[in-house]
Amino acid sequence: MIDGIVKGRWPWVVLAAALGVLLGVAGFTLHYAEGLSYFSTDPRACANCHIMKPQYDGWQKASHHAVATCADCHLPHTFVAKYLAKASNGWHHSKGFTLQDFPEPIAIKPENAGILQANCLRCHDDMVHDLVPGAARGRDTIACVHCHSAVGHGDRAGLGGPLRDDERTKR
Amino acid sequence: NIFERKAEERTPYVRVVEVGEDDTDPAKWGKNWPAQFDGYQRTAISTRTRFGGHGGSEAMPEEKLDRDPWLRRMFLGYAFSIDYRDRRGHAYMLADQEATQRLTKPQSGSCLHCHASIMPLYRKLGGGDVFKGLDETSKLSYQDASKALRDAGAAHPVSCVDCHDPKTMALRVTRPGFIRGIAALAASDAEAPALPSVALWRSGSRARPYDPNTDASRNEMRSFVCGQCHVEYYCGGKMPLQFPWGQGLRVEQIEAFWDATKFPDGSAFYDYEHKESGAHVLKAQHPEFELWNQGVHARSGVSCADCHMPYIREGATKVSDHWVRSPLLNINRACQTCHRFPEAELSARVAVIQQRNYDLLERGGQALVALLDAVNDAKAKGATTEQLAPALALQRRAQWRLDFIAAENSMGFHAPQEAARVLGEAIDYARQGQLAALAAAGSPASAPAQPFGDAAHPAEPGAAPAAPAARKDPPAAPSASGR
Amino acid sequence: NIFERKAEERTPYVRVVEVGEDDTDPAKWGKNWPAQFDGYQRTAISTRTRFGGHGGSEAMPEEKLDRDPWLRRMFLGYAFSIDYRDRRGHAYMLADQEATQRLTKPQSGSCLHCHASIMPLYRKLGGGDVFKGLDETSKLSYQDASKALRDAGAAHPVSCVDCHDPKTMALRVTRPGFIRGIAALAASDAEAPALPSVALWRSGSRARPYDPNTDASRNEMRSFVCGQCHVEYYCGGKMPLQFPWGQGLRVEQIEAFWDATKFPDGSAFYDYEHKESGAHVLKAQHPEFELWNQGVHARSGVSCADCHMPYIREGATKVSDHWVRSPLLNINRACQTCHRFPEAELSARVAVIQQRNYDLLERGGQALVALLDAVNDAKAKGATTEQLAPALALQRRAQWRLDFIAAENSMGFHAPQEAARVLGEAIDYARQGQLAALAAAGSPASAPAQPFGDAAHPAEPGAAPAAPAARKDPPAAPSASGR
Ligand code: HEC
Ligand code: HEC
Ligand code: HEC
Ligand code: HEC
Ligand code: HEC
Ligand code: HEC
Ligand code: HEC
Ligand code: HEC
Ligand code: HEC
Ligand code: HEC
Ligand code: HEC
Ligand code: HEC
Ligand code: HEC
Ligand code: HEC
Ligand SMILES: [Ca+2]
Ligand SMILES: [Ca+2]
Repeated sequence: MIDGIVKGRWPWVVLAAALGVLLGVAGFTLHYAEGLSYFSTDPRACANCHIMKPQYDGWQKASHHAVATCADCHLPHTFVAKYLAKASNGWHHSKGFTLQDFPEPIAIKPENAGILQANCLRCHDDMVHDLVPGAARGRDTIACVHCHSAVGHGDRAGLGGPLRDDERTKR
Repeated sequence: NIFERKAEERTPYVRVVEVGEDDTDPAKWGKNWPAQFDGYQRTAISTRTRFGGHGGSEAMPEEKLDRDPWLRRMFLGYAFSIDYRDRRGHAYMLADQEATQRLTKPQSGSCLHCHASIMPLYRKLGGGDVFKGLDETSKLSYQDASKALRDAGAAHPVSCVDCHDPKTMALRVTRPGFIRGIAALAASDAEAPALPSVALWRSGSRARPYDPNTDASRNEMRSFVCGQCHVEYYCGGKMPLQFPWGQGLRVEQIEAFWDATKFPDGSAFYDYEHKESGAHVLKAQHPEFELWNQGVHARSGVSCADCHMPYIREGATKVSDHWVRSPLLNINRACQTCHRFPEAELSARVAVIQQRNYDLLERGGQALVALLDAVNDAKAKGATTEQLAPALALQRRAQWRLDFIAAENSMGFHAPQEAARVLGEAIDYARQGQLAALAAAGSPASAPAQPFGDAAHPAEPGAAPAAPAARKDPPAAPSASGR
Repeated sequence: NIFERKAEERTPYVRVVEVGEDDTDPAKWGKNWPAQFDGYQRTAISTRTRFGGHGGSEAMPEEKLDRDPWLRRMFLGYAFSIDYRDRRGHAYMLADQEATQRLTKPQSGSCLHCHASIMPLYRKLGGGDVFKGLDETSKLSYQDASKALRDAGAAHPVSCVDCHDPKTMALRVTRPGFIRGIAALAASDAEAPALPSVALWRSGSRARPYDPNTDASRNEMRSFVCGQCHVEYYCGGKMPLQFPWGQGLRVEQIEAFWDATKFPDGSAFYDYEHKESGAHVLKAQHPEFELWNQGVHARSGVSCADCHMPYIREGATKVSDHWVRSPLLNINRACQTCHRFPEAELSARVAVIQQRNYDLLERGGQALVALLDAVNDAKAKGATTEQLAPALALQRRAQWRLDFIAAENSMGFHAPQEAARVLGEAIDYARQGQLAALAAAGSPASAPAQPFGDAAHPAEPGAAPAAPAARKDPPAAPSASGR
């Protein structure tokens, strides 16, 4: 999957990033909501969005908070991919944050799950290098989070979101 | 937009009006907490799911008796056989109670314990002592009690003040029935794995009775406020309202409690005499709290409010959804916050659990009908009351278990395996009763003197694993020995 | 970085010896993978838990028949009534098979499918075609087949090559019985919510049959390797080994499959004639895979290996624990990575689930014994075979369900609610059979012409929620309408 970000998604991501800058509102949002803090790896930067607060709080109580920051787990660590992913996530985040059109509870997207998996391995390769081929990466991987979903945030933290329109309009 | 959202984060709620113990009108509280009041009002919206919410017309919920005719047969001789409908939202609790045809039979004022915001009346009747107040209402007819309530001020369904301390807004329980019942449970030695504060209290001096408002954790309170009403009870006129928890919360523990209960006149307790068979049987009412206690959610500290009042994100703040309703209308908030599975998968899981439970329930209904037919048949053949005694005793046990799961409102979801176990026992007792009736009718069958499951298997699932009766010297704990 | 990883994938292990398809001796593989071999050897260590592992002496596992006498009565007329013990570790599978007194009755060579590392023999007998090879062994007596195995080389219990591709070490299934069975399941339209790759294959062209080794996900393979053996089967001499999955994996679907099965001579399929009653009954064997499929763990993608072969730390790395055993001996690894509750709490949860299941199972055993007594009684009174037919038909259904859960080795844990549902049905059918026998004996009771639950409730829990029979126009999906 990480290969995917580098090769496959090149054009798409660039486009997204470009759009993100062009669209006034998104650009403004990205700036206002400290989207630019993307280029820092300080967790508080992420928590700048109240929407990230549950995950931030969870992370502080979880096993890794002493050893890994948001970026360590959620951003790729090859130079190029890192900034492209930031651009793409930045686009998603500010778009989502502005339009409020994302599904809640927030769930990790496949490409980001791939980044996450790669990051587990980046730190724990020794621990798992004995697993059968494909055990840890590749099409047929078993995600570390199948068993270790709590390492980042403890029990799942997300909120269910606001009332749906069909719920609001009822009376 | 973002400016607002940033702002929201900083401003907590401010009170525009003061509210106190006698403010049973939610509208007044709503001025301070509009979001919660808004949700509260939505409980008047009619919703439905396959087994939950209410079907039927907008006017009145569907008649359960028409849906499952064996229910009417089971209730013959009792008010429930006249009118027994689906529940609906909290907003209706008082209206539906006034409307039920069950009121054509004399009903006691105890009913109001769970259908109105009644604490001021209890204080009035009890001269400040709400327990005394409760006991007083049980002496009044329903009509007189409800009139007294109106005279004492406006009558409202369950309201803010019933679950919240007006000063702090902290959760609290107000209902004397619950406070007595849970204290009796704590005082017993029955297992309560889902209620840590009970274990804690038991480990203490026990100098004063267990008091939920001081001993329970906040998380437990998120279920206790519901346990004030969503429980099995007796509220007829012969004695004050009772929650039967003195021997534990499991179906056979509650049965044992009722079996040991005597009416003030010293006669043995029962809810009604079955019109056809003459058996003295029990009636189970909505034991949501009791069944939930047997499930893995309860053991995991998952409260009623987690699923029925999940948090809604309102911009940057979050509020508990006071639109108390079926979580199936609300899966993303009610379930997905804990279960990382698609909405369709989660509702499929519930559907599977409820379908299995429904199938066993219908099977039990058939078995009970067969028992009643066999009793009628035996009577026609001139069987005496003594001869029929074993059959009627088995009818009481079978009906109690069947009704326990039929009256429980989650169609087994709150504790799927336990509900299935209870239904399995119900079926066994119903069929054993049918056999006993045949024996009474003079068939070669000899009725089991003591039905299986009596002493043989007191079934203490909650308790530490005891050795299965049949197995020889089981190891105390898992062990591994070198060869 | 990526390039290293790619390289790694090509050469995962340094091998000191090459291993191939004919290397059934685990010791040789152990030279390359000492950690896994070490675990594998530990399966010879005797362990016990309350219901799992094996009790009894070091020499032989405890006799199940002595522990639950009604089992012997149920099996009268079948080899299992002679000798039926607790299972134990994989290391014993061949020895225990050779030692069982069941071999005093003629047994077919099919047994070896699951008790030995047998693929080379299948290739030999089938001239390369393992399916043909399997069918050949079914024609041999157990003794001849086992001799052939030894002649073909050393005989070993399940070995590395049975689950691993010697070239890549990737998981694979080798057993023809499983490959045929799972393909038949995929070809059917039975629900299989726990097997995503089956749904995927069905959505395709179906040009070629479903093949686990190419279609299944790796996570599914972590259960399929176990499903090669921990399943219900027929392996008598009358036809080749069969996994009865052609209509689905649930108890009533498998029953329907057997009911529809004919022996080569055209006669209706059955496992044995019950010695007392003469009923033609079925035998259920260890349906772990089938029951697991009905549980919430399976739906959640939790595989057999997750719990029975959890990862274990080996210094700096971790490996799958090849000491396949009860997870209760290993709760911290087997459960706690997913369930963040104390070990004591988790074992208490299992204890509660297993106790409830055990109680219902014993209840069912009593009901079955009562049925058999009633049949004997009716015969003594001279009831004819025709008169007894309904009772015997009900005995077959009751026994099938009772045995299904008794033979399943998790004491209900793999799917608690489903196991309880099955036992509830078993009890109902046993008692209905007792009533039918009384009727045959000339009692006033008229035996239910068509036992309840036949067509009335085909119970399709896995399927989308259909309207409960009795309920009028249920909403298709949860809905909410303004009033
Ligand atoms: C040790 C690794 C790790 C760290 C550090 C970490 N996370 Fe996560 N994150 C995870 C895992 C694991 C998941 C769950 C993924 C899944 O469910 O498949 C997750 C999920 C998420 C999600 C998706 C929503 C959800 O709850 O599943 C968000 C949003 C998120 N993390 C944000 C953050 C933020 C913000 C930080 C820093 C405060 C952070 N993460 C730090 C590992 C980590
Ligand atoms: C501009 C506000 C904002 C900031 C700042 C922010 N997030 Fe998010 N984040 C969101 C929103 C909105 C979503 C939901 C987007 C969606 O699901 O499409 C989200 C979703 C996520 C997800 C899970 C959804 C997915 O796309 O996989 C992860 C992981 C995540 N954020 C991590 C982070 C990390 C790490 C940081 C800091 C480097 C961060 N976020 C900073 C608003 C923000
Ligand atoms: C920035 C490096 C880093 C990343 C990224 C990371 N870890 Fe860790 N992890 C560590 C360190 C350091 C420890 C502590 C190791 C020790 O104490 O031996 C640890 C401990 C653990 C442990 C043992 C403690 C516990 O929490 O149970 C597990 C399991 C684990 N990590 C899994 C994961 C998974 C799964 C991911 C990806 C979702 C991940 N780690 C991502 C560095 C990392
Ligand atoms: C099927 C379940 C499962 C999966 C998938 C899994 N693990 Fe584990 N992991 C475990 C178990 C069980 C242990 C505990 C082993 C022990 O205690 O002996 C463990 C231990 C660990 C540890 C060491 C914890 C400690 O105590 O130091 C790390 C680090 C770790 N896993 C990381 C990973 C990473 C990275 C992945 C993904 C490649 C992964 N795990 C996938 C089950 C799993
Ligand atoms: C883990 C989630 C969960 C918990 C905890 C829970 N419930 Fe439920 N409850 C459900 C589900 C799911 C249903 C089935 C709803 C349906 O069929 O539409 C249900 C049904 C109900 C119903 C009937 C609802 C209707 O719409 O007809 C009532 C009343 C109820 N529960 C009360 C309670 C009480 C009281 C508690 C605590 C003692 C509780 N529940 C705990 C999930 C939960
Ligand atoms: C004062 C008594 C009382 C309290 C306290 C109470 N309930 Fe109820 N509840 C009722 C009554 C009475 C009804 C049925 C109303 C009707 O059918 O008219 C009901 C109905 C419901 C329903 C069905 C709603 C529907 O749409 O079908 C649910 C779900 C429910 N309650 C859950 C809860 C939960 C969760 C709590 C605690 C947070 C709670 N209740 C507290 C008395 C109470
Ligand atoms: C211990 C609390 C409690 C008491 C006492 C109580 N109820 Fe209820 N009642 C409930 C709850 C909770 C519900 C909703 C759940 C359900 O419908 O099963 C309910 C539902 C109802 C309903 C609507 C559903 C139906 O059964 O038709 C009526 C009518 C009703 N009650 C009447 C009465 C009457 C009359 C009495 C007095 C004899 C009474 N209740 C006493 C708690 C109580
Ligand atoms: C049947 C019980 C019940 C009733 C009636 C009730 N509430 Fe609540 N309320 C709860 C529960 C449970 C919570 C969650 C409290 C917690 O988690 O500590 C809550 C929380 C709250 C909170 C705290 C913020 C939040 O949303 O979590 C406020 C404010 C509140 N309720 C106001 C009201 C008002 C105003 C009313 C009347 C319109 C009302 N409540 C009626 C049970 C109830
Ligand atoms: C606050 C957390 C939480 C919420 C909310 C919650 N669950 Fe659960 N659920 C759990 C836990 C914890 C378990 C026990 C197994 C485990 O440890 O994961 C569980 C177990 C289950 C199981 C398997 C056990 C059983 O009883 O069959 C099902 C099915 C399930 N949940 C469905 C639901 C549904 C549907 C909802 C929403 C109506 C829901 N859950 C809401 C935490 C939660
Ligand atoms: C979620 C965990 C879990 C999964 C998944 C699981 N099991 Fe089990 N299994 C258990 C538990 C717990 C027991 C009870 C052990 C005991 O009683 O000692 C058990 C018992 C068994 C036993 C008897 C063990 C003994 O010691 O006697 C066998 C055989 C077995 N399982 C096979 C399987 C197979 C095959 C699968 C997959 C098809 C499977 N299990 C899936 C947890 C699991
Ligand atoms: C080739 C057939 C075969 C395969 C493949 C197989 N088993 Fe077994 N298994 C057996 C037999 C036979 C026994 C009983 C051995 C005995 O009692 O002598 C057994 C016993 C067991 C036991 C009981 C162990 C004990 O200590 O009591 C467990 C647990 C178990 N198997 C789980 C599994 C799991 C999990 C898998 C897959 C990872 C698996 N088996 C694969 C045939 C097999
Ligand atoms: C489809 C796979 C399969 C086939 C075919 C099979 N077994 Fe087994 N056998 C198992 C498994 C799995 C176990 C362990 C679980 C258990 O004991 O229930 C087992 C356990 C046993 C045991 C030890 C426990 C006991 O029952 O006493 C004996 C002996 C045994 N088998 C003999 C045989 C004989 C003889 C045959 C041929 C008639 C046979 N098996 C055919 C899979 C199989
Ligand atoms: C009953 C089936 C079975 C048998 C027999 C078996 N294995 Fe495994 N093995 C597994 C499973 C399941 C895994 C986990 C593979 C995965 O997750 O993809 C595994 C994993 C492995 C791995 C990968 C690293 C790890 O530990 O996860 C190696 C190496 C391995 N086994 C070697 C062996 C050797 C050597 C033997 C013989 C001594 C053997 N296996 C016998 C089922 C089996
Ligand atoms: C790889 C993850 C995983 C492992 C390992 C696992 N579980 Fe679970 N368990 C789950 C999931 C997922 C559920 C379904 C409820 C939910 O979504 O949390 C569940 C549900 C349960 C439930 C409630 C449902 C039921 O069937 O009653 C119990 C009890 C339970 N697990 C016990 C155990 C025990 C004991 C073990 C170890 C023998 C174990 N689990 C191993 C993931 C796991
Ligand atoms: Ca009652
Ligand atoms: Ca069989």
